[in-house]
Amino acid sequence: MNISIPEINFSIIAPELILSAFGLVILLLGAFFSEKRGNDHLGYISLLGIVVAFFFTVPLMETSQHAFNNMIAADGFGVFFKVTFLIIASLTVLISIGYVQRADIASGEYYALIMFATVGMMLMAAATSLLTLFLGLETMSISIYVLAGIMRGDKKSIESAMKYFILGAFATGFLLYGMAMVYGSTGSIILEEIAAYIKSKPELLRSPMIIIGIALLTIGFGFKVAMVPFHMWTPDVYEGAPTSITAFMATGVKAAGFAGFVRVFFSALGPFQPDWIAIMWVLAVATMTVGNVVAIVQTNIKRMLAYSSIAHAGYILVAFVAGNDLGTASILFYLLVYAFMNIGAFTIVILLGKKGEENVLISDYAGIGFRYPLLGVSMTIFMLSMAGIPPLGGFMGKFYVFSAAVKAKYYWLAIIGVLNSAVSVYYYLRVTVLMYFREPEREITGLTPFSLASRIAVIIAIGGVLYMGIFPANVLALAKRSIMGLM
Amino acid sequence: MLDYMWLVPLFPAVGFITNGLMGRKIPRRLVGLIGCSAIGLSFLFSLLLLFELIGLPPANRHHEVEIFDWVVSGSFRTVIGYQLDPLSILMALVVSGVSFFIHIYSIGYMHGDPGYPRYFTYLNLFVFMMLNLVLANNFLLMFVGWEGVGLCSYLLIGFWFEKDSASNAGKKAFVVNRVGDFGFLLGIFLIFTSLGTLDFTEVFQNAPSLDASLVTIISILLFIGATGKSAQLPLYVWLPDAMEGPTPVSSLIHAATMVTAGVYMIARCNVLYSMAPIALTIVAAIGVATAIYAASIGLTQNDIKRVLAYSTISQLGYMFLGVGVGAYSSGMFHLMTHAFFKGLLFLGAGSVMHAMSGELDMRKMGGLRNRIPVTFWTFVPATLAIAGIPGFSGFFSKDEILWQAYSSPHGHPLLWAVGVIAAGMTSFYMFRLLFMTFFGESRAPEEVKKHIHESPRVMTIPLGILSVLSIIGGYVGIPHVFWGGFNKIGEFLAPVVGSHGEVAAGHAQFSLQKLAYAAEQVGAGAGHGLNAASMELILMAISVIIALTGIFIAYVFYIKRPELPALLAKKRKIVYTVLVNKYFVDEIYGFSFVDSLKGLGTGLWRGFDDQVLDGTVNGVARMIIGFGAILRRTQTGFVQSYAFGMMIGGLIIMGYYVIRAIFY
Amino acid sequence: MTIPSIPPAAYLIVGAILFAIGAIGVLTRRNGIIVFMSIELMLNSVNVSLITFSHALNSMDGILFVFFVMAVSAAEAGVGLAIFVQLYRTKETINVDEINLMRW
Amino acid sequence: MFEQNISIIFQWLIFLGTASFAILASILMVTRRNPIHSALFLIFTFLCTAVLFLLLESPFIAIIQVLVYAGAIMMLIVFVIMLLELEKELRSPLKISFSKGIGVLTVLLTMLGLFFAVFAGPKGASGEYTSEKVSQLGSIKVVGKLLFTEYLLPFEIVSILLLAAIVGAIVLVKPRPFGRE
Amino acid sequence: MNHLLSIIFSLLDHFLTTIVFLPIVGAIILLLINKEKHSAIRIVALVFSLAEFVISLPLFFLFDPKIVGMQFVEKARWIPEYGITYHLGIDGISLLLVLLTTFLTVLCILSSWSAITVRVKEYMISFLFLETGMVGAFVALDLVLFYVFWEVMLIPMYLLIGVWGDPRRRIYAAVKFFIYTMAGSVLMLIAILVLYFINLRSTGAATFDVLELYKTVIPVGTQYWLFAAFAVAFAIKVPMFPFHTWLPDAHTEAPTAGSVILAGVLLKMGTYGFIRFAMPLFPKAAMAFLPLICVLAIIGIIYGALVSMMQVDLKRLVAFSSVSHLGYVMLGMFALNMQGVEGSIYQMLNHGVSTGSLFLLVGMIYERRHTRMIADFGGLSKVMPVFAVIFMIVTLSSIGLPGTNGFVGEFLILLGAFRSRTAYGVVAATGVILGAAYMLWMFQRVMFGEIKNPENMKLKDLSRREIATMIPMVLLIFVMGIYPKLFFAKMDVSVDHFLKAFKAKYEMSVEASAPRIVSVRSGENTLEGKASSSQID
Repeated sequence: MNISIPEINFSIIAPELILSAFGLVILLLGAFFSEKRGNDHLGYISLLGIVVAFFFTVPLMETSQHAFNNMIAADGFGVFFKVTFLIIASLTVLISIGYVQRADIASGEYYALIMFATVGMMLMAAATSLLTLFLGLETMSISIYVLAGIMRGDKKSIESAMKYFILGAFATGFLLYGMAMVYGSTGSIILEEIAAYIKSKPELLRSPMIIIGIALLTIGFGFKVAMVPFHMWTPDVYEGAPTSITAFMATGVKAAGFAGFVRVFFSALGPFQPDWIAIMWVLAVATMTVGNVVAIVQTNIKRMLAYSSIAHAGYILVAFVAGNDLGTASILFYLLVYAFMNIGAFTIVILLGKKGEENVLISDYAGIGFRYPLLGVSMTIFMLSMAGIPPLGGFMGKFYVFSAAVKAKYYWLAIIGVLNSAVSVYYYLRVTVLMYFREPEREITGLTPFSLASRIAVIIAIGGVLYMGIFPANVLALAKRSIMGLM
Repeated sequence: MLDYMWLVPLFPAVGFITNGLMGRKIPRRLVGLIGCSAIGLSFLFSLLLLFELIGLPPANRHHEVEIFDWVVSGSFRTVIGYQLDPLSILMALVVSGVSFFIHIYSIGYMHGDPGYPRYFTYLNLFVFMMLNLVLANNFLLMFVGWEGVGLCSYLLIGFWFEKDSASNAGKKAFVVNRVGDFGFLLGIFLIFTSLGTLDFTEVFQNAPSLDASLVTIISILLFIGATGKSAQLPLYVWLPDAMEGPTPVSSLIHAATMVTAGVYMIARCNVLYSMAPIALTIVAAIGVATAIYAASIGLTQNDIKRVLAYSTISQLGYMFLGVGVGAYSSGMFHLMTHAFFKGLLFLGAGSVMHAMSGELDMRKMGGLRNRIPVTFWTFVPATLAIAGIPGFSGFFSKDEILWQAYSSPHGHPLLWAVGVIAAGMTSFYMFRLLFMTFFGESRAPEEVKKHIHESPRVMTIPLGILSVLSIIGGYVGIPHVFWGGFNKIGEFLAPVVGSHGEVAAGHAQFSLQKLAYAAEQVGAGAGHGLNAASMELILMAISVIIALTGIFIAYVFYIKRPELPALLAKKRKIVYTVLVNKYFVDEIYGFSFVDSLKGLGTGLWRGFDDQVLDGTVNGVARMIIGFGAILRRTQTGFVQSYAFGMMIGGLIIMGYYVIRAIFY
Repeated sequence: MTIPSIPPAAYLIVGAILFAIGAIGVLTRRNGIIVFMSIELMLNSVNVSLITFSHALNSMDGILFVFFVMAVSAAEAGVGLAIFVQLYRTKETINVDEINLMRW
Repeated sequence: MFEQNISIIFQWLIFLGTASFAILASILMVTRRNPIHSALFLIFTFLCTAVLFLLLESPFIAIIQVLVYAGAIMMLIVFVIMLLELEKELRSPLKISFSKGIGVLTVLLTMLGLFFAVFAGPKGASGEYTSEKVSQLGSIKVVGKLLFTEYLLPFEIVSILLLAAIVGAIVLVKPRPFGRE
Repeated sequence: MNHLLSIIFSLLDHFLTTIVFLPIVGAIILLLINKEKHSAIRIVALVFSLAEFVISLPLFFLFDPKIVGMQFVEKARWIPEYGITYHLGIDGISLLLVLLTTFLTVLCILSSWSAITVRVKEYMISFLFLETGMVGAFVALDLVLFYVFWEVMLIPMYLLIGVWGDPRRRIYAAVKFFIYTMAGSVLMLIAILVLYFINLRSTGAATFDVLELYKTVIPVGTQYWLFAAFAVAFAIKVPMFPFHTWLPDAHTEAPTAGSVILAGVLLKMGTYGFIRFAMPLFPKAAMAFLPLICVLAIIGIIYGALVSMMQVDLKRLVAFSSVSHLGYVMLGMFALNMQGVEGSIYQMLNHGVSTGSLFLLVGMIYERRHTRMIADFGGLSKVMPVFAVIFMIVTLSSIGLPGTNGFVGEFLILLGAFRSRTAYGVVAATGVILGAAYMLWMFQRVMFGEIKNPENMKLKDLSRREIATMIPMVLLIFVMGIYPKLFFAKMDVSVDHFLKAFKAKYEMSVEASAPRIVSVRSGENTLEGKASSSQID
């Protein structure tokens, strides 16, 4: 029998390969070095890996090529997300250095798993077949399950891991079923072929199987992006997981989820847009509203940020509903800027904690604005950016998202969205209120001196937020070019 | 030289600024000097202007100077500009002249008061504003003076601001005046919207093109302003309280000059009013009503200054009666004479207070005749003048008005009758004042008695001058029944306000008036068959007799049988209480306007603003938070409930798709 | 007459039923491990559907898919059980309805 | 003709039998209080599904099913259950609460939705691997070939995935390193 | 040397940019100063605000009053994808407001010299940031750019209220201020976007440039929605009658300078927004809403007066008086004739000056007595004569006494209103009476009468610095009252053009489609008034 090897193009998966390789190396090194003295160098090694991967990613930007029997592609969409993931990963590593030994975490495995999770995300973004998408998602999820529970002996950490695991697996079941039904009603797992087949057979638009399949896929992806009503894991898991991992989840997992979501729904199931618009409209509104409204009454800043991340998912869903090219581009833009501001905020949360007391209650922030001025200013910037105050990135993100909705004439959606962001101002401001307007009831002292890495992380985050707020043109243009191949 | 007329108001302005900026640093004499000399200069200058004006033929006794554009917006343009004509120069002379004497008087009167510099600053400012009012060549600048004098009266009434009564009175004066100004402002608006200009000359030229009803409205609105400024019904209430101010102020502002601004304004707008007979009638009616009303209150007051205040109100009523029957020059004439004798009366009262160490209650006076003779002997002619005794200035002007009220086409016997009765009252209460103050036994407490002394020269000299004026001041307007008449002032003002004849001819068209006129021509009784001249003489006689009767009653009551008033008060208790309490008007106003507005304000603030509006705002916030507090309860923390939630969501989505798939 | 062979729908329905039972297990059982087993059952039921599809559509994709799904579920089993063991060590229970340290 | 019918009848019998057994066993798995029993019933369910796979002419998957699921995974599970002695579960009754009832109802409704979806059967494009072709090539051969040609990338990914899982499992359960108590 | 000159010249053709961003430069320099060196910080801040003012003065003189349209225009691409530009420029309307801003900022910094003793550095920094935001909002001609500056203003103001405000309710006030304003403006953002896409579809030109958008005719039905969105945002800022409740809190709790800037400039943002954006963009809707807005404005005039009459807290009283004054501004603006609009612009400046000074004065006695309750004062005239004089002048100007600035504005506004709709003018004029009532009553209670409270006995009169702060205000009050032509000359052409363009576009959109909500009669009436005025003009 003849064996025809399909074209193998390593340059396309070079970033993934590099990251995995570095993951292995870190694993080995981690095994050899004892964890007595903090293994910062492991962190720096993984940074190095990310940087290398970055240099292999950028060249792919202009190309639009498929390989491995159309299982994976290197198109602008995927590459933009890959860059986003690399930024997220690098920031996460930066803020983990120092935090790792404070939280008594096995650093070798920690960094390695971050690498693997990033690989999974990148695969999700680049996947052009249901199978690779599924595997990428699982690679990411499994690593994250572990990372969430990696703080040994910490009740909350392991509990969050358990919750995330059970619900994640549960959601995976639905996702898988959905994929199966799509496969069953189209006979292929390659997105392009699916799209072609749907176009060729219009009566398929009425076939119950594929429609239910879409419903099930919505559940699966909705879980990953923390869409109401599949959001309930978010606050608990974010609260329990190590803060650095929370940041990683809130940005990376969400972004990856949206990458898969958009990729499947727009490039494969595009013709079904009329079917999902209405339901997604409702879900978007619910997501925004629930996220914001519940965030208002939170007392723990990690939970508060968790709910706010739900709300941000809602804003992105607005663009998803809009469905035009502008909307898709704005999703990319928003996710990137959200990565900057959210990780930035979590960095501050980390910096304010110390071994034994993590100071994650919002009331702990009373009066730090003037005791740690730079810290306070940074936190303020991130909060205001999330609230969508110009000239910060968050504003531009919202601006593009809502303009997409307006362009698609979803005026009410846009109005609900902006009103929501007005509501959100309340709890973002509360942080600044405490930092600047209140005198602390107890002094926060003996903070571990802020490590260089975390300083760099904050600076990068602020830089990103400001750059994307004041000169958003380039990034948006990039995003617009990235989605050319998709639509 | 007419081009430099702006110097007239300039001098007081300079005085105001210098005293205002460094009044407290320079010695007091200098302050007084600056104050007086500023006014004196403008007085002299206006005299010069007068002569130059008289030099001109009557027809072109009119000159305007525009200094600079003031408010210019689109079609709207007003300038800071002055105009000089007989009317304004007359006012300018009265104002600067009387105020000059009062300034001098004040040097003595205010001597020793800590606020001395402030006082002169305010006084100069007042003169400046008043001159603006009378010299303005457009309504807006006139309004500036109009409100400016109001401000000064506010400042001067409340001069002794530690006294709550004083500051209250000041505030009351300002606010009540504002009510009038509200009408004045609307009048200005209407003039501009209908004529597109506020310049006097243009307005009066184009006015005939307007239809009568519009002019009537304008005139009435302007008159509302006048009722405020000149203390006519129903806005007179501030003037009696204004007596809280220093007495020279009462004399200058609240007797001689400011309060007459309304009269001047109507005379100035005579063109408009002559076009609007209804408005004229209203003016006349209000005037005469005020005259008798205030006089009736004056009968029973015991505060010397308040008596004078009410007499001022009623005299102003006369002036309005005069202008209201179209006899503008008579109104102005009475304005002038009144300025003399009423100013004098107040200064005299001030001198009395000075002697009685600040006592105001006439019941604690008496017998001052020989203790302060100068004051007394200057006081008498003024009293005679206001009582309308022939030979004194008041007689000429008042009887001119009464005659016009009777004879003018806008007049009516009724107006005349009421006016005459009011005159009787006037003579009664004025002599009551005279008797209670200067005659009989002194009722003052001993230690006051000891200190009674005549005022210094600087005070008595102005008294003398003014008394002379209040005697001879009337001879510029002798009615033509005597020696063919010598009505200089009428002639002088004629180019502006027109002589009465023209008025009659020009505006006899108003039917009702004409009817009255005709009726009065053929009317039976005394008037029948007599010619106008003898008619005038008869009326004059009647009024003089009534005036004398008033004096006689006063004599009986307060010299011969001092117990009578008490008995009468008992007999006519109700009438007496009503009069003593000034018809309870202050109470009524206080209840119906002040309290109700305050109540409304409180209600709106506490009730509406805090509860409704703010309540809504905070309510929304609280609602959202409560909503969140409920929603967070769904986060039980149990993984299975989360899974359950996912199932529900999934079911909903699937259900939506199933239904959609089935029905579409 | 020929008896019709078994229609794919039959297998799919079996798969659906198994899926539902698995879901019920997830929702109702307290023991975390049994919950996890129910999830495994759900995945397996999906496998049934996948195989049915690939058999009915004459394509190997489904079979390969199932192959990978099995690998994935194996991996999940490993991680999941590790989590439960750790959970038991720290909390002395794996009953999911006794674990709500974090809520609201 | 006749023997074909016979075979079909047998297929039907086997299918119905295994299907009903699978469902029954799974129901028992969900309802037994003793985790061990549930585990055993789950194994039984997996075996039944393996039979279904055979009926669907994919022996390879059937074998893997038996080996991986019924063998490896379930052994692991049973082992863990033994490891953590869970007699608490035995003493405490199954909590049948109202909410759980609602949950069951929801699931059943969802199931109806799934029925609605699958009732019409697959509509997809038919591929080239007809059962004849597969049987003549040999199912395992085909799978193997595909695995290393078209499915090379997923295969590699799975390796990473498994690695991550192993590392994760280890890092989660490994005792805290020396001197860090 | 040459180099320096060349820099200066290059600055000259980026005049507005310099003016907008100079304060930020100052803020950055402040960042470098040690926070303990209070005096140094104060001086630097003062120097920069002064420099800003001095630099902005040439605008006034170089501005050519005869040119229609924008001057000192700067235009640069910012976000090409959307056609968002960095477009600055001023006309006669914004010119004066910019000057007001730079002028008031100097006084504010001067007035906080001794009032602010803690966290001086942060205070000054946020003040300079605030100035940038305000100036930027006035000169921005691109809707997005405007929105950015508009929102940027919120943050420093929020901090000013929240950090240096009155300890009792500052947080409530700050948060209320921020969220209230934000909630209003987000709707405007949506409206901006809708406008953009409508323009994009009709003309195919992607632009947020307001000068371009003026030209597009919007279907009437849409206009109503868009105008409503803009109007709510601006009306909250003004604040118009039902939306004013944030104002008393913000004013009362803010530090003196904060209140001054808030009253003096921030409130003008709302009115400026109406005249620059809401009305010219949607004339048809503006006409339709005109009766509503006028009525609300009049209610505001009277309501504000009545409520402030009963206030017991000086700052609250002044705050409510602002509601009343801004009611005049709105009324005049919607009179839509020369007098009304010019009067209302002038009244913006007046309100900035007089109410600003009132807050300064209240702040001065607050510094001395640490209370704002009217009841705690009384008889201050005796111990603080200079203060009394200045306070009296300012009070009179806010009453609108002829000869002061207040009169000119109020008079023109009322005249304009009277011309456009007699009833409006008449009812609004009653506010004049109430205004006198509450201001004089307040003055009496604070300054007159016996000194009852012994604490007031030993009050010191104004210091040299305080007098120096007030002198410019007093001078301005008189200059603006006696020679207003100085300022009107600058705005005449712009306002005239505004009205003409408004009318032209109104008629365009009239034939575009028949009005639904609009009460035709009222609409025509105003146009009649305007027509007559324009043929007089």
